[in-house]
Amino acid sequence: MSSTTPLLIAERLCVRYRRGGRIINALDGVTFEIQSGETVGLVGESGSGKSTAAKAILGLAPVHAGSILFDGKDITHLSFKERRETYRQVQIVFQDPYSSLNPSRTIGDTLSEPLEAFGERDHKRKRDRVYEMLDRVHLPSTAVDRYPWQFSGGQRQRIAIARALMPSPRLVILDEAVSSLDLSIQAQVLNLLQELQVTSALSYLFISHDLGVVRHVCDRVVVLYRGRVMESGPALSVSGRDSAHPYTYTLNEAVPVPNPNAQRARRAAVGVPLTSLPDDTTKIRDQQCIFAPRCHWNQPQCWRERPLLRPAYPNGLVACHRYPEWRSEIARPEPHDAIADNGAQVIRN
Amino acid sequence: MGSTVVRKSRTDASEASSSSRRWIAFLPMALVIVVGFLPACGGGGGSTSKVGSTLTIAEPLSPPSLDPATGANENSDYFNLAYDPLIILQPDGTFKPGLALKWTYATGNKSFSIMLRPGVKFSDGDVLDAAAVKGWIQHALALPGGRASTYFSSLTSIDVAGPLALTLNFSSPTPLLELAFSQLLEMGMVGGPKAVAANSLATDTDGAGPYMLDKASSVPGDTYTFVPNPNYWNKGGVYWKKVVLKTITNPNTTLDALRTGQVQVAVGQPVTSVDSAKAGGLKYVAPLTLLMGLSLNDRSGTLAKPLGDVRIRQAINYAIDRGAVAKLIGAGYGRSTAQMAIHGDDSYDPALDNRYPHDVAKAKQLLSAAGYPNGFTLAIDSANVVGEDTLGQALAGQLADVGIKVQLDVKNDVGAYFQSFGKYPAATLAFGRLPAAIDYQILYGPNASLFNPFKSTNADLSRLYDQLLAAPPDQATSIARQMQQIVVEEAWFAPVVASPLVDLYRSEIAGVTSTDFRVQEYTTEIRPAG
Amino acid sequence: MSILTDQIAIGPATHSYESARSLIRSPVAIAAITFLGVVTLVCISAPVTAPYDPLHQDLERVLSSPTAHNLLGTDTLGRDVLSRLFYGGRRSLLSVLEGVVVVVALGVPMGLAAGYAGGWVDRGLNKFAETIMAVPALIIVLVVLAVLPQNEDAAMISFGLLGIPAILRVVRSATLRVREDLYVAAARISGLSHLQIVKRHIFPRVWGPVIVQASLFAAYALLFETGIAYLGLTADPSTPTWGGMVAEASTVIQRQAWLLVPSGTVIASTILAFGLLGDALRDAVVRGEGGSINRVPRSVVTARDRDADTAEPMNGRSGLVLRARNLSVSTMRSGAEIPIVDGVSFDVYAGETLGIIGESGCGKSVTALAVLRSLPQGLRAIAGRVYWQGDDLLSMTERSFDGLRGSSLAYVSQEPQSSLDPTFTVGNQLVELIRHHQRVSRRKARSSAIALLRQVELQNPDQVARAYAHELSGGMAQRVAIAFALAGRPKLLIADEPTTALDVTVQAEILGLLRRLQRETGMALILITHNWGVIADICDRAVVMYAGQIVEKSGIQEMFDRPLHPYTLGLLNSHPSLAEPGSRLSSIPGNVPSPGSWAPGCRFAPRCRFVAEECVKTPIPLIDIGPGHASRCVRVDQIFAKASA
Amino acid sequence: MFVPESPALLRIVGNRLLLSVPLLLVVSTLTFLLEALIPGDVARTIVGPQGTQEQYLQLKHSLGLDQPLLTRYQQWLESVVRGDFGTSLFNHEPVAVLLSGRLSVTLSLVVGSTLVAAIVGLLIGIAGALRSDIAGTAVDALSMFGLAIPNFFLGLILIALFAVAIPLFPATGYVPFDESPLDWARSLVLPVALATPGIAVVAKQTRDSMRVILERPFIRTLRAAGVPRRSIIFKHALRSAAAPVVTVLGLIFVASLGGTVVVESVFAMPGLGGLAVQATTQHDLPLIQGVAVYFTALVVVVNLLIDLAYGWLDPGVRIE
Repeated sequence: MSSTTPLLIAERLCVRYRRGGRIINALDGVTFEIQSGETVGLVGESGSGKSTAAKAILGLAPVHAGSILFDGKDITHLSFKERRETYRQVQIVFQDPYSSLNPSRTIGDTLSEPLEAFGERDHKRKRDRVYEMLDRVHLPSTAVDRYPWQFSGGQRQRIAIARALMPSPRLVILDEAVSSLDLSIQAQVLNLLQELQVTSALSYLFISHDLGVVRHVCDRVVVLYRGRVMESGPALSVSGRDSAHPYTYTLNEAVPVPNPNAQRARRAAVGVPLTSLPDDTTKIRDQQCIFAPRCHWNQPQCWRERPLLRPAYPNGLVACHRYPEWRSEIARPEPHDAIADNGAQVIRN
Repeated sequence: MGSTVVRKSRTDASEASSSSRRWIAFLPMALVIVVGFLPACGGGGGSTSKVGSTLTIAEPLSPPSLDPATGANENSDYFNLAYDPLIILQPDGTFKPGLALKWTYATGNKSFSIMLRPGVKFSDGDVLDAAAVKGWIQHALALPGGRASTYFSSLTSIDVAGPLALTLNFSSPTPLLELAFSQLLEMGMVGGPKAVAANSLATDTDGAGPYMLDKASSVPGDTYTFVPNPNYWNKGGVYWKKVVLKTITNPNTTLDALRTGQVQVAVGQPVTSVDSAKAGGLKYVAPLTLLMGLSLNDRSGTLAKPLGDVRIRQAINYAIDRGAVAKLIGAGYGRSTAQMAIHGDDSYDPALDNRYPHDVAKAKQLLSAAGYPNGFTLAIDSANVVGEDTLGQALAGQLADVGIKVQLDVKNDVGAYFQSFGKYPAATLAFGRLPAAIDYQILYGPNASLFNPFKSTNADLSRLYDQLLAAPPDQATSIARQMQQIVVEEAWFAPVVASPLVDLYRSEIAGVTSTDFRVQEYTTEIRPAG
Repeated sequence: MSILTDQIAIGPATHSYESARSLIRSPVAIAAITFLGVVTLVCISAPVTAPYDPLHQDLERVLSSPTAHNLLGTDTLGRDVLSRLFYGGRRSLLSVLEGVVVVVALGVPMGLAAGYAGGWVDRGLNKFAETIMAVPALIIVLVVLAVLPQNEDAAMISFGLLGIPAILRVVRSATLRVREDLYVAAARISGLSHLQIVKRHIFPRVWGPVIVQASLFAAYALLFETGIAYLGLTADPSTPTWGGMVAEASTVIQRQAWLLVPSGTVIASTILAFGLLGDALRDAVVRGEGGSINRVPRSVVTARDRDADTAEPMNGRSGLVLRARNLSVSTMRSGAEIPIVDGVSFDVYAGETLGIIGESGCGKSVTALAVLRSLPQGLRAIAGRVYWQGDDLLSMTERSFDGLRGSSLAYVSQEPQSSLDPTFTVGNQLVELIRHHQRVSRRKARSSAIALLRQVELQNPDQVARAYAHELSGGMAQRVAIAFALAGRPKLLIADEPTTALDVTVQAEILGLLRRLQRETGMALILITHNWGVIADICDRAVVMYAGQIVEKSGIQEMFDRPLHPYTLGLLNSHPSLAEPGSRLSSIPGNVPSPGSWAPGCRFAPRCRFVAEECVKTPIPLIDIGPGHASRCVRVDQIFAKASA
Repeated sequence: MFVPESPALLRIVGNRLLLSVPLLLVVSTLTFLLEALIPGDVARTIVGPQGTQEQYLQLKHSLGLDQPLLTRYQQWLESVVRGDFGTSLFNHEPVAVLLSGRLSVTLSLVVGSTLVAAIVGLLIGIAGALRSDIAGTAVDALSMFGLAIPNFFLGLILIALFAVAIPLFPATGYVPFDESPLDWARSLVLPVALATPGIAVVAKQTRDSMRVILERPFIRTLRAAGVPRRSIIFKHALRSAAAPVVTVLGLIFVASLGGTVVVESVFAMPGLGGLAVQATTQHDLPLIQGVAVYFTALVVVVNLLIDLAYGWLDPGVRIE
């Protein structure tokens, strides 16, 4: 990764929504960077704020505090005209292929729309650009006059990607872009994204709840939990066995491995109480580790003081008071019949 | 036409008179003529007959007030049941004693004395005496919007000569007082002093009539229930245990109510209901109540220059095919007429009937003579009540044949029709049948503020009117006829048809009588048949 | 993937653009449009077509019945009814047009603004609509007609104003629905201004409901015009109107009942035409939105063609719970019978979990629903048998199958929140279920409901019992759904993608719960998923489905160690967790074929890199290769001898 | 098991009542101003044609019609706030008495026809949703046919058949309930039969929303869990489908409030509708104001009932 100034810097980003009289902190001091040409993964469960981060970058979310710098320029609060300029540079691909294309407009119209919006009037140039983009996403040029309903989920997602690339952006946000695709189609789209990254020098912000895909696609990963960054660092270390934050460890362990015996063995070894997300009525004070209520290794300090991001391993940051000592306390499994599940999981709501 | 819009069925002064400061003692003359001229008809029934349980009468509209002092005779049914008048007008036009036993005019009709019937009580128990009658007349005069001021405009004083005797003194001769004190003009329907003092007569009754209002089982504006008056002086005159007056504005609904027996009598119904009623086995009485036609108001040509020329007005009369329109409007029960009177009215002159035969050529010739060979445009004010709009459309069709293009402006609300009466050169008219003296006051005299908005005057007419007031009864008729001749000759109107307002009743009912001399039925006479 | 996506993969989802074409095909709409067209044409050309001048009176022929001279008879002034109908139409249709134009011109923009802008604009416009709704329309119209007597235009315009709330609400809800679609956000991010977005993306999807409302409003407007004419409020003699004619006819109903017929029928049929047009449009628009119109999902088992399926007795390992043999399901599309599930056979044993894995459109969910006899409308189980303790579930009577629902077979679906009735509390529904299965008192049922909720590891069962579906988190809702399934103590639980919609930590807990419940109750479990991790975590045996067929059946570990079908091998190789991070994933080329376009021979042949000509000629059977392992591939020996596992 | 969250319901009621105050003000001001523009006035109507100009001016003054508009409105407002609706200019009866006397008629008609529309409409709608296409199209045909015939047209036919030809029901008039419940019911049968358009609309809405609900996933879950079909349709599905039907019922109630004027005219029943028409043509301002306020109050009450029904039917609904 080049050490030049990062393409995008999010600095202590706070986003606050008001719903039915209660204030909800969707993002609470989120900081991360994206180098140009790099793929940064944003991982977390539902309600972690990963989509809100995407919206904040695109100016579709009420940023309460903190800033977003793109190529050195502050794009946090912009007028619509200035915002259009950033849309030339930053684009997005959504999750649901069936809802991201207007069913009553042809593919040609949908693809040429961004060009028209950015002032391209010449019909021929528009047509050529559309044909070229269709070819780059491996779709036949005859697609121009057809309607979204005539395509499968995978093909529609390719069209959405083509639309995102029309204004030749430098950063593309992939908000769960492959989550609703079947395995074989997902693989095709992931390969396409890798190919496009090289040919168009793109940087990706890859948002997903699927750790397996993130580990495969991303260079660096940022783990979010209820609006706060828990850990960020190279993909292999964050998603490996030696992750620095208890939550990352819990996530890694919870994902079932596609191999029965390995999965059975892991289940026996984990020994870590998995507690699902408590309902959000429990009061979270600002000055505390937000994961404390679910953390198996929490100490009184975790409830009094909010841990700040600090270096954990090369290029890695962690927000946890008890790193690295919590790792030594992971209970080793008693020798058990590997087959019979030892019910180590103490399941609490 | 059968709309629910309030319809003044008996509009335009069927029997009322309008105020006039110069009311000169004429009344007795007209009265005598009427009496003398008529063949004596069978006397009114006083015989006691079977007492029915409930009589329900369908009325076309509900009364603004129940107080007879208002003189609003289009709501007479509501007054007749609770108030006996001082003098009762019989079907043959003669008078018989009501609450008053005797009454006499002094010389020159400048004073009128009354002798009351003894032992008469109001429904609240008070005794009827001269003081009560005096208080009643003063109440009528003080009532805002009441018509008493037209009948007693020159009343100077009322002397109470005894417990049952009083005399009214006038500054100028005031004929027709019997008519005023009869059930026709309601002035004689005396109300109890306590109620007069409490000013409750608008919404309740306290009279010396056969029935009294049962407020509890009445719905104001829709159903008025009357029960027998315990203190009534003439027990024999009570024919029903209960009388209900029900407002039904829709003629079709009225017919259905009659057929199913929910209602026994329906008054003021449009003539178009007669055929269906007869088909349904119902009986009817179709008196010619309304004189309908055009009132050519702008006789001086201020708004519509052509109307200023008498030849144009005559041309209009010639252009109308009265027979055809009469058949249409009167539905076979009307009678075409060329004058503003009908057999039975004092100013009716048979000779005038065919003054204006239907003669399109003559009309065109008169039009070109007056300088309008190809006609002109004429705006006509009208209202969709009692068929005036149908009449207007029919006449428009006929006048078009002679080149007169009619702009008929139909108002759906009678108030608006009267309001704009003066803004149109002509208007469709449905006017009651009145003695000539009252016609002069209300219809075409200089002081007829409503129906003569352009104040057209005629010297001969005024001269004849003065003579009429002063003339003895036997000469009054010939004077009245001369007045009618002038009006017809000057073509101030284009009368077309005398159309009936029909009373329908079931076969088990009797007493619904109407004659040319007393057009309106007298509610208290209605009794079970046989 | 869930049943919905299966269905979408089956038939292309139509959309409102297509609704215009589907509208043309509906006979009702055609009839309505032609009628309205004819009426409008005739009225406009009244001066030419009408036999007489509408105002010409003929006092000789008053209220005549139909004669050669006057085809439809005459009115109270002897005027020709037929010509008055033509001329009257001009005024009445103009009035209707005025009303519709006012209501659309004002209502639609307001609806768009309220739906798109939201916030205070939305609240303000809603309050405005509520005020108009509350104003006594009758009084306003009467007063307006009193101020401007005989003025039908004023009456229709005020009627139009009073109609705004209805169309405003419809347009607002349509806009809200469209605004949620992501392509609106995408358009915003493509740099379009709000106005462009509304014009280009929102309005095209909203004109459908607008037309429906406009045509229904036209029907009401004509009714209104007739009403005010009947009340005599617009009796303008110079211009005949349909309403006026009916009003006039109703006054002489006793004398000439015929007069009511011509104007009455014209008005009634025009209103009918407007109404039917509106309805036909609404059905077309709804069909256009992909929401298919079908009825109660009654399990449809028609007389199945008894093909020569192998009537195998229920032998095999002890504890066999369910045996499906040659199960086939098909749908009718434009006349042709399209197979979706084609000859699926499998066994399920007590205490065992059978995994069914496959991508969207492979028919896995349809198979489950066929077993449960709750196929959606339009799908029919056309062949095969499903043995349950010796009886064939498919040919059982509805009444006897009802006996099994919940007590023998149970079902858990993918969307936890929407699988609970939103209008009843969890406890209420659970008590109803328990009392249905166990015929116990309400008090007893309530305590066993709490016990059930505790059995699915819910911390505070009393609070959950009082809660409604929308108040539960995803994990809690799925636990409640499982409690529902257990209420009848079933022997077989069919779970269709139970954890797909859940977070990974919650998924781990639910899978743990299912394992524990299976251990405690010994019930059999069929788990349908597209996630290989979930299969590895919980299943004992698994079948892989592709294009309506089972392509491989094997014990769970062997499935991963030694996949014996190119499709299974391809899937496992393209799984990111099994690949080298950052490397190019080996992906299976092409797309999953949709039903009806399956290849005759091996259905995977078009995408298989080991294809040979013997693969494409004849349908490939499921061949046993060793104990409990079978594959539908003729070249198993050649392929898997060489290729590394 | 069901525990209504009381604060939410209070909030709903509070909101609705709060909204009604400005509403009543707006309506009364609107009718007052519009009324003032009307040519002609009540004095002219009472005095009638025979009345001379002097008598007309005398009455006009005594009724206070010659005062400036604003003072008359202000006087009316002050008296209304004290609950005194003033007296009718036309027949001197207190407006409150006039209105309350007729309220029972209009309520019987409107509530009657709405109830009939609800019950019959629901049954037909459910049948249409469950049965095959034939019943479905039957519902459509009925609904369109119901709407197509103007109600007075239908009224005249009903009277001709069931009151005159076969004297089953009274052709006209209204019998108060306390007088005799049987006659009250008989006198309402034909007028309420004019509720057919209401039945049609409810049937259509029920059919449409039932079909949508029956496709929802929770129906399949309940079905698979063994809940009998009858309970699924009449307990679960109907309850969810009820909310849009309730909205339609609210619309029908408000629409039939307007519609009663024709029904009251055809059946000669002393209701608020007829009174409204009469008052307007007689320019009886206090009476018009009174009717306007009564109508608006009725509409506010109905909207309140709908909100409460929403709260009860679909607890998920959060009323903003």
